[in-house]
Amino acid sequence: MPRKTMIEAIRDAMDVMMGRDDDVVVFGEDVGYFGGVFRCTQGLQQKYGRSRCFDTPISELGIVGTAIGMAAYGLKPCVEVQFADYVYPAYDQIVSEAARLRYRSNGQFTCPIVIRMPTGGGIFGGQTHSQSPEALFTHVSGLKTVVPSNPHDAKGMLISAIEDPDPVIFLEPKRLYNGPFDGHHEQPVTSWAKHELGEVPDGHFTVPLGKAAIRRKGSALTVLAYGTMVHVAEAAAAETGIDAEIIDIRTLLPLDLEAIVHSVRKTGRCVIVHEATLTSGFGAELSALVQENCFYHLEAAVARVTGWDTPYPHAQEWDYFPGPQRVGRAFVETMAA
Amino acid sequence: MPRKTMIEAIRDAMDVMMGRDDDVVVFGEDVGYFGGVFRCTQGLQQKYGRSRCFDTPISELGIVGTAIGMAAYGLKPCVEVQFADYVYPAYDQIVSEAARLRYRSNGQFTCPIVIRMPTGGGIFGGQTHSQSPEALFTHVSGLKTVVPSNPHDAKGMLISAIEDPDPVIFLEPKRLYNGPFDGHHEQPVTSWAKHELGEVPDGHFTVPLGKAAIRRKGSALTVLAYGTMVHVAEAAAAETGIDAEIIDIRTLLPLDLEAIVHSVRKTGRCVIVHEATLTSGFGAELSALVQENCFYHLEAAVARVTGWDTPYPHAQEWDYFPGPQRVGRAFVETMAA
Amino acid sequence: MADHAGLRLHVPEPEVRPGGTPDFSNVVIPKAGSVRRPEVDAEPESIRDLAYSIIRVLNREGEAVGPWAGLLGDEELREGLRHMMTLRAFDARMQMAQRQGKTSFYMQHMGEEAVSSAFRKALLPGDMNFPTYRQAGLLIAGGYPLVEMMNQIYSNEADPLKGRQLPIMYASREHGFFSISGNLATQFVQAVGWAMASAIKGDSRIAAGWVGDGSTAESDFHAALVFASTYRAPVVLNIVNNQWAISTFQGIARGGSGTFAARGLGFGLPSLRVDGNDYLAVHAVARWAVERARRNLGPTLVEYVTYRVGAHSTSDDPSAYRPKEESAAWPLGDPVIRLKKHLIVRGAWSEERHKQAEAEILDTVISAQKEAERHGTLHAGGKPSARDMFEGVYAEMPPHLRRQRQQAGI
Amino acid sequence: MADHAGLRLHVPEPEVRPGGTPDFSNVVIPKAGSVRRPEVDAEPESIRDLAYSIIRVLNREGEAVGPWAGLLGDEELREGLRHMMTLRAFDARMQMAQRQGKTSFYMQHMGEEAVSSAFRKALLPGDMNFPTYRQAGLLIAGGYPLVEMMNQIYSNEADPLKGRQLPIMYASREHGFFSISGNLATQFVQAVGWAMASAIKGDSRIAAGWVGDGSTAESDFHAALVFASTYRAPVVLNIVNNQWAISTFQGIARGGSGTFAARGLGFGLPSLRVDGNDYLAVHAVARWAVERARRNLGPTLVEYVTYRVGAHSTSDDPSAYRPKEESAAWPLGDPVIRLKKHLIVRGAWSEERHKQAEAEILDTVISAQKEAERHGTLHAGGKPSARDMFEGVYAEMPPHLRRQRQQAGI
Ligand SMILES: Cc1ncc(C[n+]2csc(CCOP(=O)(O)OP(=O)(O)O)c2C)c(N)n1
Ligand SMILES: Cc1ncc(C[n+]2csc(CCOP(=O)(O)OP(=O)(O)O)c2C)c(N)n1
Ligand SMILES: [Mg+2]
Ligand SMILES: [Mg+2]
Repeated sequence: MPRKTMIEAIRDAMDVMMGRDDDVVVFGEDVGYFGGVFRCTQGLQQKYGRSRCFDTPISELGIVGTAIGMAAYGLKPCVEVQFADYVYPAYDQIVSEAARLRYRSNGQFTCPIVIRMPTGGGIFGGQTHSQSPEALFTHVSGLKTVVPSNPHDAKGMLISAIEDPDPVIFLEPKRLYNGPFDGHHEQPVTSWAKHELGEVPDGHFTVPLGKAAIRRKGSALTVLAYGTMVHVAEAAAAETGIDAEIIDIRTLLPLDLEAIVHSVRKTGRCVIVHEATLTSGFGAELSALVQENCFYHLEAAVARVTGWDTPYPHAQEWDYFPGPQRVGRAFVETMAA
Repeated sequence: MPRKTMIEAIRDAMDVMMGRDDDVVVFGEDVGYFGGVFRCTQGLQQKYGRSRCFDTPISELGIVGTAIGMAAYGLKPCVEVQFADYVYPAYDQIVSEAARLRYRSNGQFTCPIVIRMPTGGGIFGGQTHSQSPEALFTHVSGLKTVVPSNPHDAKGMLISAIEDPDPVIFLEPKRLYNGPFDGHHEQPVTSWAKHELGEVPDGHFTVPLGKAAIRRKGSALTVLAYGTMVHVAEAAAAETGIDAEIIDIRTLLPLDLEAIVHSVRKTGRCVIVHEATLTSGFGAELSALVQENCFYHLEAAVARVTGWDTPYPHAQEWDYFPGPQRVGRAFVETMAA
Repeated sequence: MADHAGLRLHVPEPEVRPGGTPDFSNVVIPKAGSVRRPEVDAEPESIRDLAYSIIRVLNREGEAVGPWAGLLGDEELREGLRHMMTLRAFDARMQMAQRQGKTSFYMQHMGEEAVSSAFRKALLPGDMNFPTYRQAGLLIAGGYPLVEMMNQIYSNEADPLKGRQLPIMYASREHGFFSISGNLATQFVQAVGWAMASAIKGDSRIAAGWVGDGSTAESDFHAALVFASTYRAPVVLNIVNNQWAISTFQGIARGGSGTFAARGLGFGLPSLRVDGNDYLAVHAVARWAVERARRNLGPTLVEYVTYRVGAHSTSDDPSAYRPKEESAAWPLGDPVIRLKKHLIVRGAWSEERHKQAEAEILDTVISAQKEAERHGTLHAGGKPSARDMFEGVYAEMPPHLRRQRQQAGI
Repeated sequence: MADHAGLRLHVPEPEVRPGGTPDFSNVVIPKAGSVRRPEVDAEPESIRDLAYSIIRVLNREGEAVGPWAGLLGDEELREGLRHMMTLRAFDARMQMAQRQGKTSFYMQHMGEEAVSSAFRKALLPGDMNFPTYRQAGLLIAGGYPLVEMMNQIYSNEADPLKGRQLPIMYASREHGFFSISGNLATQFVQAVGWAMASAIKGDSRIAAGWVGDGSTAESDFHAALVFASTYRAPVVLNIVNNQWAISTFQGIARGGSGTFAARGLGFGLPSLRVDGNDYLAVHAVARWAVERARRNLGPTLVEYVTYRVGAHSTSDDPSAYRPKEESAAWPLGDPVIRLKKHLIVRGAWSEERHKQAEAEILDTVISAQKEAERHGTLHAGGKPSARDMFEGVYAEMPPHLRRQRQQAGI
């Protein structure tokens, strides 16, 4: 199977869907002629024409607001927000409108839109090119929230998201765009060409929403992670030698609780890792669910390793980023408890 | 001491602060001449003039955005968002700007603003007059988030909030405006005049941010609640006869973790109650913190009783609202576990 | 700086407040028939003046005059009158029902009936409105059954929206009526998106967005104008200027621009102002704008100058912020009375027929109400189930909602 | 509907793309000196035309002509030239430093130096700018030390912002330079708020907001205009139209309005367009607008017509979306060359003095750079501490951050 970067996989997903379904349209800032600042939509305007892939004014509100209107009409817009840090101007349209349209109209109007956006740090992007706002979406009923960790899933889940009848927030860890990143920023960059999950089937294929994946089988403790942190957790397991079972959550909502509970009941220990700030991060929900569902199986407190509760700093990027050392320490502590 | 409704207490807090400090200004939709749709600012324009209390265009973004600019100048704006459900258009200004201004300018510019807004349901307000979005603020570093449950605290904490050097989100449970509401909607409305926390000191006084209050001492289990749910929990304790220790969180961020941990270590059991949707609600953070800090003291899983993960419905209001029965059931189950 | 007096904040205030005498002498009202009717493909810049005037058809004598007159025949006008009278009767009954505790909330249209009723008749089947809460005339003139509206208002067992929405937050795809949002202005930009979709598909259907004077201050208004202007979306963007936004007079949202229609000029949009209490004028301008959209000439901004005679909603009491007599002093009159007079002047109507129609309409509304009430009212009789609360959040109920429904014991 | 052709989506495109020949023949450029200079208290409606023209002072011969000329003397003009040259030299060095890995990111001003440099000189101490990332001329012309700018860019141990901010996101209260936000346009409405505060306090200080052509589409732009218009805030609202927003040409944000200045007309704001590459014109218009604000006459909207000669940022390569030769074809020329020529024509400058100044400026910049680098660069030498990451989130560190800092072992 061909190996692709995450960017290529994402572009391929849109290409496949635009080819299959005339109702799929793609737009956003710099998305048309230029193909997006991360080049995820490169070539799509040329291939499908300017009325199916186009540049927009710099208004995230307008991008999402018009997408909702188009979805109500019957199209399936897949739009890009240039960085997740810039989604807030569209937050009202997402929360008050996209998320509730089906419900409040009793299904007369629906909102099958996908809102793609690059998330996470590790690229010296400072406060406004590094955020991971997933918890701001998982709190909103009516939305689905997805975070792929590799090219294979990125393509398969983006196709699922475009085909989904409801609004999907599709978060792309930008630090993974060109290669799997395990947090060892001091080491040379690796490429997806060498990673088995860089293998991406051609044409139409899906990875279902709502299903987690076990990235590493293990018996000592369960790690719940998504996006970049899946790779960091793998590094931490390798480096500590702790036999961690690493679950790649993939879809945050709806969550694959079964897979999580099954693993934690087996291992009795759980470490949750994400890059977003700690307080009210999605890790809090995971922690609450784990202890609600596995209380009598837990041998240690569920631990969280996350970004600190500060804005994402520029110079102190690697102090902020939950790297393999910090994650590994949590493994050790959780095993010792 | 005089008894006041929560509305009167809130108005009094602004009145006191406008009287003491020329830099305090109050504005928002319908806030000026009319005195606000809930009448919280009634009389302030007349007393302090149109340039210190005024009506604004219907733009929550504009209200918060101009308040930030005023705060950078040196004023202390205390603004109203008519319903918490309408705060989203201002979300970007709150998250990206107010919350980070001190940090990113290294203290050269600061943002001492208070954003007041009515929250919660129980008034047949449907999806857009009932929401409790506190968790969307507690995830954002740089903000403080406050939810008073009675007139006394409302005044004391609003004064603290106005005096605070950083942005404070001040959430007012509208179902408590005129009286303590314990969820028994079938019973006659009670008034603050009969409640001891309706007693509000005259003039300047503060209730500090960051300190919880124990509303009911007890030994069987710890209840963590805020706003309307404090009263619901009190009813549930009375009705189940379970000797619950009820902690009124009051300030969600910064949280009084010490008070919580102290109580849960004593009781060994914990029920968290809020009106917001379950997933990624503030209850998740509380649950995670409790088990992280009290793991070896817990005799039962930490339970959450919350609004369901649906938009707030109109007709099914009392099916949605976490009333004393639902809360009581959680008490019983937690005791049985 | 010593040579400058200190700065001062300017805070606009209405001419009068309770206790004062209503005064609309500052509202410049051109004579009926005096404003020209440009071709629909006129250059926006060449018709700038229309954003600062008021297009009017019915004069004081009840005659239809000028270049915007002549589009509607007797039958259409009688139908229009009936729609407005129905809306008014409907409002009166539902206001009362709310006071009787049969529902939680209501919002009436008193004084603004012409705007939505006449606009609706300029549309074709398949066109889509993105309304606010004050355009129920779109439904009534569009043939949506009164009883369905009432079922929604009562949140009863037959409520097409299953009790989920606040009263009057209707939705009917079939009748070209998008789901009303409680959040102001959000739907304005969605209308532009819908219209863009129609253009993307090479369709012929157009969209209409609706917003109140106060709500033009919201961000969505700007996004709508930006996107409509850039992509020349086939959409009519309607601003209903009823002078008030709850307690806030229109000067707070309008600022120094003179009119709301003027907002469109900065986007190169043809921007028209029309007498919103003149059924014929509203209809004529709507036809003009709809034709522009349909002919792919792009968006139009229309400001309807009207007056909110009633309270903002059943939660509001306007006597706290404006003189009680202000509505009576409003110089553009009452839309029902004006159309009635015109029909009489035309010889197509009479006082008697009017009384009779009034009685018939009341009957129709009352019998619809009776039927609706057989299905229950908010606190009595049939109601949507608690199960309905869990349905429809997603197309398929995800596991966590299934668990919650189970926990709720339903 | 059969009589109408199907609708089509209109998607604006620039005249040329890579491979094509740059063509600015559609850009109408009035002769220098030809646009009138109204009184500062002119009625906005009476100067509508200024939103569709371009105010210019320097003609092709390098002479200052017309009613906007004559404000600046030789010394001031030489100082202006020095500021622009300093900014250009600074940009060149910092671009190179970024390529050398000394910092992560940089954004240059090439072609736009006049806008911020000349504007700054129209302000008084205490006035406050709310800038975007492309107005470092405000700092340089305002006397902020180059070495402080570089310390910020390097995120080194002397960085006044403690390494927290992306390079070039400066802040200096003392120099009337508000903290730059990475989020576009957010600061535009904050400028209005700051100005309102000044008016509330009866102060005499005014504010200036800054936004790019592309960013005018954001919601904050609308809120700023609404609030400025309503409260007549003492603020100058500046739009820097450099023709591009990353890869997106200005037609996507502008739509059918002709100009960005036109946006202000719908709000009743005096709206002016000015040659952004003409130091004298920028300064003259800035003085006019600042005086309006200071005299409590309210806000002014100014569009600076210029061209972004360089890449959007060090992460961008414009050859992918516009002809390489386009910047050379830009008809308003280069601001440095134009002012230099004018000074020579005035007899206040010479080629030699220019060369000498260039060398001196380069020296100054290089020595500042050396000094800054002694404090470290992003990946080498002194750096802000990890402790700094935890400080300043709040005035006082709350318990949870203290716990986290402890956990981080710092
Ligand atoms: C985003 C948002 N902010 C505030 C409100 C509260 N609110 C409801 S109606 C209203 C006034 C609207 O006035 P206008 O747009 O003029 O419409 P009208 O009621 O006059 O028809 C306000 C402020 C809301 N519904 N949504
Ligand atoms: C809210 C937001 N959306 C998107 C971006 C990404 N972005 C950064 S600069 C830019 C283009 C801005 O263009 P313009 O306003 O014309 O300013 P210029 O760069 O030309 O000076 C974009 C889209 C952002 N920073 N903030
Ligand atoms: Mg109104
Ligand atoms: Mg630009």
